[in-house]
Amino acid sequence: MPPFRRILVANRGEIALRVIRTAQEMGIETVAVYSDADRTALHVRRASRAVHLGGNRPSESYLDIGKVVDAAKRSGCDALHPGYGFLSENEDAAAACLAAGIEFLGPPPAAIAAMGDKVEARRIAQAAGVPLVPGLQEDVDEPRLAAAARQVGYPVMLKAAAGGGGKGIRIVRDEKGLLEAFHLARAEAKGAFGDDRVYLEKFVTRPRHVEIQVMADKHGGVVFYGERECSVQRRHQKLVEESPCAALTPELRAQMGAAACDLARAVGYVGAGTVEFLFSGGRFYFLEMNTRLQVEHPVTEMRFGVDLVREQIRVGAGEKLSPVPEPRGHAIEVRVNAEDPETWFPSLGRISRISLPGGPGVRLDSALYRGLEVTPWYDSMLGKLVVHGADREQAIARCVRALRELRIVGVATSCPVALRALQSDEFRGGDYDTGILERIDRKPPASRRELAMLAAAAARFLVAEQAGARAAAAAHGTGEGPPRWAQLGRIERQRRFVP
Amino acid sequence: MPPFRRILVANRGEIALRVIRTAQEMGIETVAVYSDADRTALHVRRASRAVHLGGNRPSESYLDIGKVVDAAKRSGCDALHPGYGFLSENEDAAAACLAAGIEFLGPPPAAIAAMGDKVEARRIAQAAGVPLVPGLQEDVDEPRLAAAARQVGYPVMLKAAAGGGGKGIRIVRDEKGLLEAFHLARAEAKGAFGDDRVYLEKFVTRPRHVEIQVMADKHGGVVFYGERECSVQRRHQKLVEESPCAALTPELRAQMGAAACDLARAVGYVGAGTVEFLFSGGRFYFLEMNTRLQVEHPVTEMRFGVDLVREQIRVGAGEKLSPVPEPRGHAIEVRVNAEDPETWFPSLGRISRISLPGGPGVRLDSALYRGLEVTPWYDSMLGKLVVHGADREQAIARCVRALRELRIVGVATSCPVALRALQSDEFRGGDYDTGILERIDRKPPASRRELAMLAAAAARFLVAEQAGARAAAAAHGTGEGPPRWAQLGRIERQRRFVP
Amino acid sequence: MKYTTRFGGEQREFTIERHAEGLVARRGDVRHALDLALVGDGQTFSLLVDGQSYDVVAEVQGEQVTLQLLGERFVVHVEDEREHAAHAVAGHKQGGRRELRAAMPGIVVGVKAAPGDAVAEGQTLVVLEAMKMQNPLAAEAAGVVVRVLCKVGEPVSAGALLLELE
Amino acid sequence: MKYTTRFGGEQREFTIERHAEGLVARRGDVRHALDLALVGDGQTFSLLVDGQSYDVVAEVQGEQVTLQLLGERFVVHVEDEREHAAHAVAGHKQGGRRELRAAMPGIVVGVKAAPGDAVAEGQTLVVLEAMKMQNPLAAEAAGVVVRVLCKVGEPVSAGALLLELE
Repeated sequence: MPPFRRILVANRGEIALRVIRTAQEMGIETVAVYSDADRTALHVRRASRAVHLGGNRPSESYLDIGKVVDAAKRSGCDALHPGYGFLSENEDAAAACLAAGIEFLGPPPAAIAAMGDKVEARRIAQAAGVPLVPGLQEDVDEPRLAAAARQVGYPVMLKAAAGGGGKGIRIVRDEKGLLEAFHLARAEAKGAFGDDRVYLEKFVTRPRHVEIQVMADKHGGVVFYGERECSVQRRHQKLVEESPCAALTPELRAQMGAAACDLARAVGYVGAGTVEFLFSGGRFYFLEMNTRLQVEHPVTEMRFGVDLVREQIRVGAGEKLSPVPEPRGHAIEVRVNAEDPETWFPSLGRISRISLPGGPGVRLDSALYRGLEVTPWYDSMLGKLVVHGADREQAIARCVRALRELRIVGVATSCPVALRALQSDEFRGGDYDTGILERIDRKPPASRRELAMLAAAAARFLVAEQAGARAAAAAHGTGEGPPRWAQLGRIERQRRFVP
Repeated sequence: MPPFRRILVANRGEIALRVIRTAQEMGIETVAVYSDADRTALHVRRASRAVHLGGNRPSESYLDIGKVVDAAKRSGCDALHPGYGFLSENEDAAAACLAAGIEFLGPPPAAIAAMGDKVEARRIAQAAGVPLVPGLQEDVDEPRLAAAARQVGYPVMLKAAAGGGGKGIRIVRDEKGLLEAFHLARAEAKGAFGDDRVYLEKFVTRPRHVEIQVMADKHGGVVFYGERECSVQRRHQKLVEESPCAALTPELRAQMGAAACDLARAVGYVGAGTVEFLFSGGRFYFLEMNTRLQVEHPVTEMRFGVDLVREQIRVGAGEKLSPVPEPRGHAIEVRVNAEDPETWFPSLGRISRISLPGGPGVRLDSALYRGLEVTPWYDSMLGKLVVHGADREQAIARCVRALRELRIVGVATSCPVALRALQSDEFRGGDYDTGILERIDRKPPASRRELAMLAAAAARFLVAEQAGARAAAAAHGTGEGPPRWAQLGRIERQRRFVP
Repeated sequence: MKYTTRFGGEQREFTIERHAEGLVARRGDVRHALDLALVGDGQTFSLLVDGQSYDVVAEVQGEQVTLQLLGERFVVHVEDEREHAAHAVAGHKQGGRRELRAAMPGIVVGVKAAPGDAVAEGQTLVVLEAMKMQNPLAAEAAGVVVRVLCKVGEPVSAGALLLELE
Repeated sequence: MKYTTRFGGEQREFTIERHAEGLVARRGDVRHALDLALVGDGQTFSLLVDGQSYDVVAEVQGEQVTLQLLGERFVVHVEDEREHAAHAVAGHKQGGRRELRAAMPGIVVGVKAAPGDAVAEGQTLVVLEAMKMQNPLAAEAAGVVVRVLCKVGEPVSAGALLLELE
C-alpha cells in the first residue's frame, strides 16, 4: 500500500520532476501545477495529472498559496510536496495544508517559522548547545566595545543589527582600528537602514561551508546522513558540492551531526532539513537551518544509496525512519546554470540540442528537453550533474569526464567554470574555502587557444563547403534528400506484405 | 602514474565508449578504431585519437587482427582492450598483442582457447570439481542406454555429439519412450551432420541462467563479484539481467562463486571473466565461461560500487586485485535493441530524437546520438539502461519508471517487451526461468488501447491544425518565425556594448 | 473532424473539435476535455485528457501514427472523414495478388518456396539475414507462389520485392 | 581559404584547403592534416587534427563562432579573406558614439548615470534584474553620457537601447 494516494507537487523544473519520479516509483499519483510558460514543461508531461495555475509571475502561480492548496483539494490530493524555493519555507503554506487536511511534506509551521527568523534561530541553536559564531548578539556600545572584541578575539566584524546585503559591515583586524571602524559602521548603518545599532561578531577567516543532512520522523526519531561541503560559491550561490568534506575528521563529523540533530529536536522537526555551518580552523559555527529538501541532496543520496524524497514521503505518512546505511565512496554535484561563464549574466534562449553524459557513476537531474525555452521568469538552474566514485580522486576525474560529455546548445552555461574549479590545484588538494571561485580564471584556458581558433576556422570552412555543395546540387537539380538508410527505414515502415 | 600510457580500444558502440570513459578517468589516452560507417560514431569522437581501419564488413575492420594490432603499434599504444564480441575471445588476437609487446586486456591466449572449446571446457571444469549437467559425455550405445538414463534420472536429453542449432535433440520423460527416441535421434543426427553419435544428458527443466563475475590478477589472486541472473532471454539473447538472483541462498552463492574461482584458477585466468551456470531445482550446472567483459557487467558495478573496466586495466598492468566491497541493494539492466517489439525484426533508420531517463539510481550506457544511422552492419544493441534500488521491488519500479522516460525516435526498440516482462507477475514474484519471454504478450496491452487510439487521432488533429495555421499565415504574409525568446536570445548574443 | 482509428483488430471513431472552452473529443456519448500542446519540434506533444497528463511521441506518416506512450509503442491507423470515404470506394476494387517485400535491408539466406507452391498463412517463405540475425519472412495469408524474385546470397534493400503470391 | 581568427586578444591566420590527400590546415610553416565530418544536423562535427580527435559543437553566427570543446566554451571571431578585406576598409570609418544595450530581458532596477556624466571604463551604468538576480551593466570604455533611454521599474527586452555614450 502506497503511503499516499496522490501528491500535489507545488514546484517546477528539476525538483518537481525529482519528486514525481520517486512518487511514481512508490505507486503514488502526482499532480503537477504550472504557469502559462510551463505548459509543456517536463514536470507537467511526466505527472499523472496537471492543473494550470495562472500567469508567469511566481506570485500569480507557484507562490499563490490559495491557488496551490485549492488545486490540491480539487484534484483529490492527500499530500503536498513543496520542493525547494517557492512555498517550501513558507509557514503559511504549511498551515494552509494542515487546515485543508493535506499533509505538507516538510516540518510543522512552527519549525519553519522558528528557523526562518534568523535571530530566533540563533537563540534556539544557542539554547540547544549548538556552537554559534562568538560575539555579542545585542547592540554593542562604546564602553563595552574593546572588552567585547578582546573576548571574541580578532579579527572581528561589526554588523548593522538591521542590516543586510553587506551594508554596514566592517572587518577589524586589531584594536588599533576598532573605534574608528565602530563609528563608520554606525554611520553607515544609520544611513542605510535608519537604525545605527551595531553588533559584534568574530570574523571567520577562510570559512568553509559545511552542512548536515538531517531527517526526522513523527515519533521523535532524528538521524543525519553525513555532511556536504558547499564552499564553491559565487554571490553566495553554490556551484559545486561534495560529500564527504575533505577537512572533516570522524570526530568533528559526529559532533556536527549531533549538534544538527539536537537543533532539529529542539524545534520538533519532521522530514528532511539541512543545518548549515561555517567551518574554519577546525571549528564549526551554526549559520542557519534550511527547512526543506536542499538542491544538493543527490550528493548525499549517491553516497548513502538512499532516496531522500522517499524518506520524506514515508515520514510524512507517519512511518518511522529507515536505518541509515553506511556511506560509500565520494560524490560531487555540479549545478548547471544558464549563465555566461565569463560574466555570470543569465543566458536566455531556446535549447536546440542536448547531449547528456552517461556511463558509470553519473546521474543527471534536470528538466531539460530539446525545444525548452529558458525564460527570465524563473531560476537560472537548468539541472544538476552528480557523480559518484570509489574515492575523491575518482569522483573528480569522473566529474571532469562527464562535464566534457555534457553539451547544451542554445544558452551558455556555468559548466566551464565548474570544470576549471574541479581541475584547480586548490580544489584537488581539498584545502579550499568559499573564496575559491574568486581565485579561478573565468575565461577559457589559454592552453586550448590555438586549438579553439583552428576549430573555429574549420567550422566556418565546413559551413562554407556545405553551402557550396548545396548550391551545386540545386544547380544540377539533384537536391540532397534524406540519407540512404533513413529512406530505407521509411520504406520498411510503410510496406510489409501489402495486399 | 596511470598504469598505461595509451590504450587501443578494439571495438565500437557502447562498449568502446565504456572503455574510453574509464581510461579517460584514469588519465590514460585512448585510440579508437573505426570502419567507414562509424566515422562520426561517439567512440571516435570521444577517444583521444582515431584510426580508420577499412570497410563496413567486420572482416575488413574490427575483425582484422593485422589491421587492429598494426593500428595499436603505429599509434604507440601499450595496451589493447577488446571489449566484447569481435576479437575479445580470439586467442590469435591475444597472441598477436603479446608478440607485439602490447598488453591484451583479457586472459592469456591459452585460457581463451581452453574455454572456447566447449568439450575441453567441460573437461577442465569437471577436473576442477565444477558441477556439470549429469550425463554420459561420450557416445552412448543401445546396451548401456537404459541404465545410463536411470542413473542420470528422467527427464533426459539425447543430443547429437556433432550437433548444434537444436537438431538431433530428443527429450525423453520416462523409460517407455527411450528406445524409440534413441533411434530417431540417431537418424536425425546422421541426416543433419552425417554422424550418428548420440550422447545422453539430464534435461534441466525450467532452467535459470545464473552467472558469476570473476576477476583474476597476475599474482594468483581470484575473486568473484556475486552473481547475475540472466533468464529473460529470447533466441538465447539476454534482454533483462539482474543482481542478486532472487532464487539464490547465501550458501548456494558461495558455492557457485567458489566453483567459478576454481575454474578460473584451473586455466590460469587473468582479468574479467564470467562463468555461466544453469540453475534449476536448487542445483547449478556449468554451462560455459566467457573470457571477456560481459555486456551486463554494469549490473554488478552498480551493486558493488566498482568500476570493472578500471580493475581490468589495473590487473592487466600487473597490479593486485582491489578488495571486493560489500554489495548494496539491487540492480537491473535492460538492453535497448533496435528491434520491432512484436516481430523481433531488426529496425533500421536514423535516430531523429532521443530523450533519456535520469534521476536517482539510473545509468545509461549507450553510444546513441541524434543523427545516428542504425545500419545492418552491426549488432542491434543500441545501449543499456541500468538501475539500482535499495531492494528488488524498488529496482523494478525504478526500471519501469526509467523505461517510460526513455524515448528513441527513428527506430523501434525492444523496450516495450522488457517493460512488460518487468511488470509481469512472474518476474515480480522472482520465480521465473528462461522461458519467461515466450509467456509474455509481445503486443501492446489492450488496457491502453482506447487511450492510444484517442492520442493517435489527436496527433492527426494537431498536425492538420498546424498545417492550416501555416497556410493561413502564409496567405496573410505573417510567417511563423522563431519563438519570441529565441529571437531575444539571438539579439543578446550579437549585441553587447557595441562601439 | 471525425477520425476512424484502427488498432489490434478494433475500430473506433472519435470526433475532435475546437470549442470556445477548448478542445473536445467525443466517442458516442462520452465527452473528454482535451488540452493538446506541441513540444518543440512537432513529434512530441503534451496531451491532457480531463486533466490526466500524457507525454506522447507521435510519428505521423500519412494515415499511420506510431505512438510512444507510457513506455509502449502503438502503431495506429487513423483516417479522417475524407480518407475514410475514399477507402470505402477503393475497398471494392482490391485485387488478389500479394507481394512479399523485404522488411529490412539484408542478405537472402534462404528461399523456402518455388513458383507453383501452395503455402499456408504464417509459413516461412524467405529468410533474410540482417544484424547477425536470421529473420524469417512469412506469408500473411494462404496462397500460391507466382514468382520468386530473389535468390540465396543476394543482398536486398528494404522494401525490395522478393516474391509474389496469388 | 584563409581565415583570420581572434580570441582573447590574440589573432591568428589559418589557411584551410582541400588537397588530394585530404584537408590541410596551415599556419605559417606548420601543417596539420585535418579530417572534418559533420554529425547529424550541422552543429556538431568530429575533427581529427593529425589523428587527434575532438568532438566539437559550433554555432556559427556570421563571423562569430561559439565553440564547445573539451567542456570549455570559446567565442571566437573568424573572418574569411573577403570579410577581412571589407573590415579593413570599414575600420577607418568607425565613429565615436557607443551604446549600452540590455544584455538580457529584465527589469531596470537602477540607473546610475545621468546625461552629461563622465564615466570610467567598467563603471556600472544600469542594473537589470532578471532570473531573480541583479545584473550590473558597465561601460565598456570611458566616455560621457549623452542620453538615458530607460528608467527604474521599466521592463526591457534583450537588445533594448538603454543609454548612449560619447
